[in-house]
Amino acid sequence: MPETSFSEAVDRALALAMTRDPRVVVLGEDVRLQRRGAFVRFGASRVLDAPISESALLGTALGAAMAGLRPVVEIYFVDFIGVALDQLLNHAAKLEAFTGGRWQAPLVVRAACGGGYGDAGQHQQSLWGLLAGVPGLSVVVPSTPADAAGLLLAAIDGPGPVVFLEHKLLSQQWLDYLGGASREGVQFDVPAAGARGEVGEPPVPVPLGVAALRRQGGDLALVSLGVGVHRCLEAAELLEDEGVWAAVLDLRSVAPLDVQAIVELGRRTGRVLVVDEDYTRGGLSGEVAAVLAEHGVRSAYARVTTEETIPYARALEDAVLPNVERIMAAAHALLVNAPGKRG
Amino acid sequence: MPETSFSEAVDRALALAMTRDPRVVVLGEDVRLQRRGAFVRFGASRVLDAPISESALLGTALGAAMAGLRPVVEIYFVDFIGVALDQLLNHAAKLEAFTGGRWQAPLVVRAACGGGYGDAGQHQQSLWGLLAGVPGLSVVVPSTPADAAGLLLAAIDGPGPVVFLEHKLLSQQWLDYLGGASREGVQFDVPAAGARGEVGEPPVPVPLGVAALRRQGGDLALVSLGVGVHRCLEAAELLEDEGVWAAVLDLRSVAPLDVQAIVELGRRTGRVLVVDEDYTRGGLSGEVAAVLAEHGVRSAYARVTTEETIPYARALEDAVLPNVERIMAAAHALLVNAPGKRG
Amino acid sequence: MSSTGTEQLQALYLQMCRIRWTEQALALLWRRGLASGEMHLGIGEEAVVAGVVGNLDDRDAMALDYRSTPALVARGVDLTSILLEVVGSPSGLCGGRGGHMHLMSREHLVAASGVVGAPGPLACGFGLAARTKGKGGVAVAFFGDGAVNEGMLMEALNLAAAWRLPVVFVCKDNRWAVTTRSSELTGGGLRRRLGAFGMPLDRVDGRDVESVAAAAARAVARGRAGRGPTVLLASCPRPEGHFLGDPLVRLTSAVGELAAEVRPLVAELVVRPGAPLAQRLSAVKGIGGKAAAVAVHAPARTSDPLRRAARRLPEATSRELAVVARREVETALGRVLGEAVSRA
Amino acid sequence: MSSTGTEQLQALYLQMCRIRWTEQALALLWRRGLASGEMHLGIGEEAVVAGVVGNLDDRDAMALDYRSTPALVARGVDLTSILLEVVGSPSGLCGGRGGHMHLMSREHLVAASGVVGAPGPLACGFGLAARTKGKGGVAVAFFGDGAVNEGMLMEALNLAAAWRLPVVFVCKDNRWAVTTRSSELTGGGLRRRLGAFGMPLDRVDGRDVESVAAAAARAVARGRAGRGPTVLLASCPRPEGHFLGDPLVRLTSAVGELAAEVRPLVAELVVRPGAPLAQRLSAVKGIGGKAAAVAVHAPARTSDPLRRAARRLPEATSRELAVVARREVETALGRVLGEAVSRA
Ligand SMILES: Cc1ncc(C[n+]2csc(CCOP(=O)(O)OP(=O)(O)O)c2C)c(N)n1
Ligand SMILES: Cc1ncc(C[n+]2csc(CCOP(=O)(O)OP(=O)(O)O)c2C)c(N)n1
Ligand SMILES: [Mg+2]
Ligand SMILES: [Mg+2]
Repeated sequence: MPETSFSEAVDRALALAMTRDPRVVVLGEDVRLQRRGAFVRFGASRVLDAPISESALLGTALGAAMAGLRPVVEIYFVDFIGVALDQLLNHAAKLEAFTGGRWQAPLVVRAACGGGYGDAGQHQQSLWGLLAGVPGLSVVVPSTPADAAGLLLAAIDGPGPVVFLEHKLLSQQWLDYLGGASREGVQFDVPAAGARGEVGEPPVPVPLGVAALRRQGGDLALVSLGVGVHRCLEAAELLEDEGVWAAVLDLRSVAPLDVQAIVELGRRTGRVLVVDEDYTRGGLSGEVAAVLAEHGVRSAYARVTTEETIPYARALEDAVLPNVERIMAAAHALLVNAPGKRG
Repeated sequence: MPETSFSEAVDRALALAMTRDPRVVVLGEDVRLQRRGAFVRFGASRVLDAPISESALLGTALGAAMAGLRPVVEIYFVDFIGVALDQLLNHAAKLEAFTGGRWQAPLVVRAACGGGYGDAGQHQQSLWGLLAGVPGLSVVVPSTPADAAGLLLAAIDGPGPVVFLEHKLLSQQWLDYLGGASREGVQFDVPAAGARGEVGEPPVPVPLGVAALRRQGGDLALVSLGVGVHRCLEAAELLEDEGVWAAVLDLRSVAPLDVQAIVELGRRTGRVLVVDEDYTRGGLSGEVAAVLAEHGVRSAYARVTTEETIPYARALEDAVLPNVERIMAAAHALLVNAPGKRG
Repeated sequence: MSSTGTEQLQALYLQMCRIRWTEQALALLWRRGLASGEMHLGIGEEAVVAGVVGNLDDRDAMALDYRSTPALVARGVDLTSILLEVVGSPSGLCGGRGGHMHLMSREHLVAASGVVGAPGPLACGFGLAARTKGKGGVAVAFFGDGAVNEGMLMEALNLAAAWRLPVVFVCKDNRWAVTTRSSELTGGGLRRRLGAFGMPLDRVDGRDVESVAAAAARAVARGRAGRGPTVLLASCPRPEGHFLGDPLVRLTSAVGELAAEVRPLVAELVVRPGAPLAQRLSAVKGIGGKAAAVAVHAPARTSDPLRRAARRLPEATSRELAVVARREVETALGRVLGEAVSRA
Repeated sequence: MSSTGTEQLQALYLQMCRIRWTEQALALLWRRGLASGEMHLGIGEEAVVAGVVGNLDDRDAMALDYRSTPALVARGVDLTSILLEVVGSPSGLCGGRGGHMHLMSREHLVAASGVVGAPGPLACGFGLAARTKGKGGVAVAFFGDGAVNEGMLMEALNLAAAWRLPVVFVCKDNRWAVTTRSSELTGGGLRRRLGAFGMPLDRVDGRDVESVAAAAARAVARGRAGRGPTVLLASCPRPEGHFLGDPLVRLTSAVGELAAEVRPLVAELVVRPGAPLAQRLSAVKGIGGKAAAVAVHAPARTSDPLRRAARRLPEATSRELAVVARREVETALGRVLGEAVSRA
């Protein structure tokens, strides 16, 4: 399997979907330049530049999906969903429920998310918990090129609506676009393994709602997604040096959530540490605790999350986002407070 | 203390705040008729009818707050926040953080919330979890007339921004407005104690972030807010008939959350049942589990929440919203599965 | 009038009668408590809706607001299934899960929403799909005068113009948004606003079904021919107020008897502190003026679109058509009442 | 030109020089990696900003977009604290927490946002507060041509008109929104759109600081006198592209050398299946046309607002003012670089 970057993987999956299915169209601000490969290959009728009107755009994508197309609609950053949330919250997410299953919206909303490059709190949010909290919306957050391609394919082919979030730190394309390519001296804490990886040819769809165990380990479970997975893998190596075997579970999709994988791993390790770049009260980290408790898993639990608005200054930003140091500290505390194998 | 209805209590608190502080203004669609008492008493310069433009309206309220006023801005139903979330998510909630505490937004967003009268899933949502997940936003959900008045006063006087949610089933004014007053044969499952109650003269401010223990009990903790509190009290009485002593904790505010009260009660009872009208994955019910787990409280845990888009038909709606039957069933399961006093 | 003209008018009048009777059936179901929640009727909009929808066929789609039943009826959606949905029956159009603000039919490509402004974006999407299919289909958005201030609607007007989508935007201008006079809060006025997005605007008397039908025919033809979107600005009355149980309508009747709703306002005139008396009186006058306007509006039978259309038909014909429509609706209503009772 | 005229022009020119040098200082900080994230400069907007802000005083407020430094500088916010904020220093304007897209000063009643359209609503709020205080204050919103399609901005235009708020809406029309030509996606065109909300519109050449200042004076006077809002539509260049490292600018330079960015596009021309070749070629032409337009735009020194203003002043004067501004900015920059180095 050839090795490609995260962004190339997404591009390839999109091209494949557009080749296979003429109903797939791409809508969004500046997409004719941002997705210029697809624009040149599939032409102006399938790649449409939108005005800066996210509400109208998402509603247009929804209507088009309801009437037979399969739109992939782009919002620059997930942060901007605030101007158009209604289209997801009250329309796309409710269509199937309101029609008793008679009508579906095969729609993918693609947006960049996440922080770690100094754009401050209005452009670096995760918000996957907020979105996944709405019944009827699926939310996926890939951490590897293969998952990025595979989840995008599954999302486009599925019944929708799906929000597909690309973490900017994983996407060289985004980092370049945001100024990384045009200057020296700027350092982004990019996980090496995330940026490149093997992707099948053609890429293989990855079903929504199935977590991936990235690393085995019986002492502690690190549960994460997106860039967090790479931070966890790094932490797990450091822990191994200390003689602690940490498993790393990559949730991959926030909704549907792979409850079974969480419960099993929680049971097996007795200690669960959630590493979630979304806000502490954003929903996902709490949900993992609830899922464990509901299933009677009395494992020890802790979380490393974004506790406040992400500040601009790089040092402050780093301290607020879940970094390896914070994960290590939380893991140590968990091991001390819950010394027995089972809670 | 005179007994008043929920809506009267809110009206009185608003009048008091407007009397005390000339900076308090009321902005919103149809407020000159909806709040006609305040309009007549304080005049056109302090009660302003807005166009149907929630984004501009919330932004206007924010700007006004930043420049020295204390706006109480009304959104008809919290469901409609989807068209204007950006103003809260990226602006009001971030002002204090972005300015390192130099600038605050003393702003109250008032909206009706909740279901149980057959308006279907686009007009009956709770969404307090979604809002409370954003750092920098406070969210309060009173369950009694005294709390409604007291929390509104505290919200108006505080540093803001605060979202103040009035459950429609508690507000005779809303139920009348929505058609309850003009026909026969329509039955809303309105909790008697919520609709009326004693309110101080003048009403006493209630600090945000302090839960109220509505009922003592050592066997089980029912944790809720809004209408859910009344459902819990009803269930607690039924449980008492069975010899089970259930405590009822009224959270009153979702953010800030009274973590200490939750932890203490969880510790004391060993069994926590969250009754949350918001969506299962909406954030609050999960957060309670996380808070317990983080504090090493290994109590048994279950939740009764809204698991899907609220359907229109009254019978389906009742089954989806947290009703007394569902609470009883969950309580019984919890007592069976966690028979020991402590989990 | 030509015979085809008469035939068309007959068909339109029949549609309008169907709509009117359906709305009255809805009112009945609501008053009896069989339909829950809010209830917004489309009485007054019959000519606008019948005139526009009469131009549509199977290729076309519609995005509707919460006064959606008229368009559904005119589009041929089964009456019984609409009424069943509104009483929350599992056999309703959406299995009882959508209810009267969210009536949808995939088969007919129509969807309603209770969020003000939502029909704009949705119609753009329907229009984009129609254009992609390339069969000349168009999409129609129905919305009110107040909705024109909702950002997403203005965005949709622009997007349709920018992409030259086959969309017909129909603004049903009843001059009110709940208790607010739109003219007071629509900067520049409706006509100028709607005309500012680069598409032709056609202003019609929305009580005159034939004018509407003619204007809509032109707009639909433009869309089918790939010449882009059009706005129709159609004035129409709102005889029932905003929704059943409208507070302004209630206030209007309360004034006469100085009832519970009025007395507290008088009290607010004197309680201290507060604004100067002159300001308070002007506030009361403002409220009173609105209520009076609604009261004057309500009995304006002369502007009833149905009567207007009927006057242009031979009396026997119009009466006959009215009876046909009434029977149809009553049959459906009878079934629905039967079902509702047997479920209860 | 009268002597007060010249004095005014001198003051404006000094302001413009300050702005220009500040923007260049920002570019330097960014290129050195001391300012993180994106960086949008206001080069090209100096005349618009200086001309408008020159009319403001302590009563007034401003709502800004992500090209906010020019207005802050013109308003007299301390230069050093702006630059310190942009390098994330705890001594910055916002303690290093806001950064360059969210520069705010309570003292000056100015706030920036990175969300397109956000200045509209915020300015309405500032205007409402100013009116309530009753001291004749006004609020200014600065935004771009692309922002006019964002719903909240259109809503704000309407709200300001409906409430007759003392707001001056300044549309800085640089004809581009990132890589999109606004004219292609703004139905009806900017002028008609902005003129459709019931407030006077004044169109000015935004490279001519005196025209801007005069138009702004009228708009501010209207606001102070309680006569409601105004729109200024000011054209201006965007010589640096959308932001530092702009992809179109990069593409432009890449075309010459058939570099990495261009080669993949050529590959897309032939890979099967896909659209017919003619369509593909037209897509490539579209991209190329944009890049070319940006390339042509960039070196348009004749339209530099600073040169224009300088030409109307005695050469010695303009040179002197430029030196004053440059020293000022360089002093601040020196301090900031010192601080940044000592922190690192
Ligand atoms: C986004 C949003 N804001 C507010 C409301 C509450 N609301 C429902 S109908 C309505 C008035 C709409 O007026 P108009 O567009 O003129 O339509 P009409 O009811 O007169 O037909 C309002 C404010 C809503 N449903 N959605
Ligand atoms: C709501 C929102 N959508 C999209 C973006 C991404 N974005 C940032 S600037 C910009 C272009 C704005 O163009 P214009 O208003 O003309 O201002 P200019 O940059 O030309 O000064 C876009 C699309 C954003 N910041 N906010
Ligand atoms: Mg109306
Ligand atoms: Mg621009």
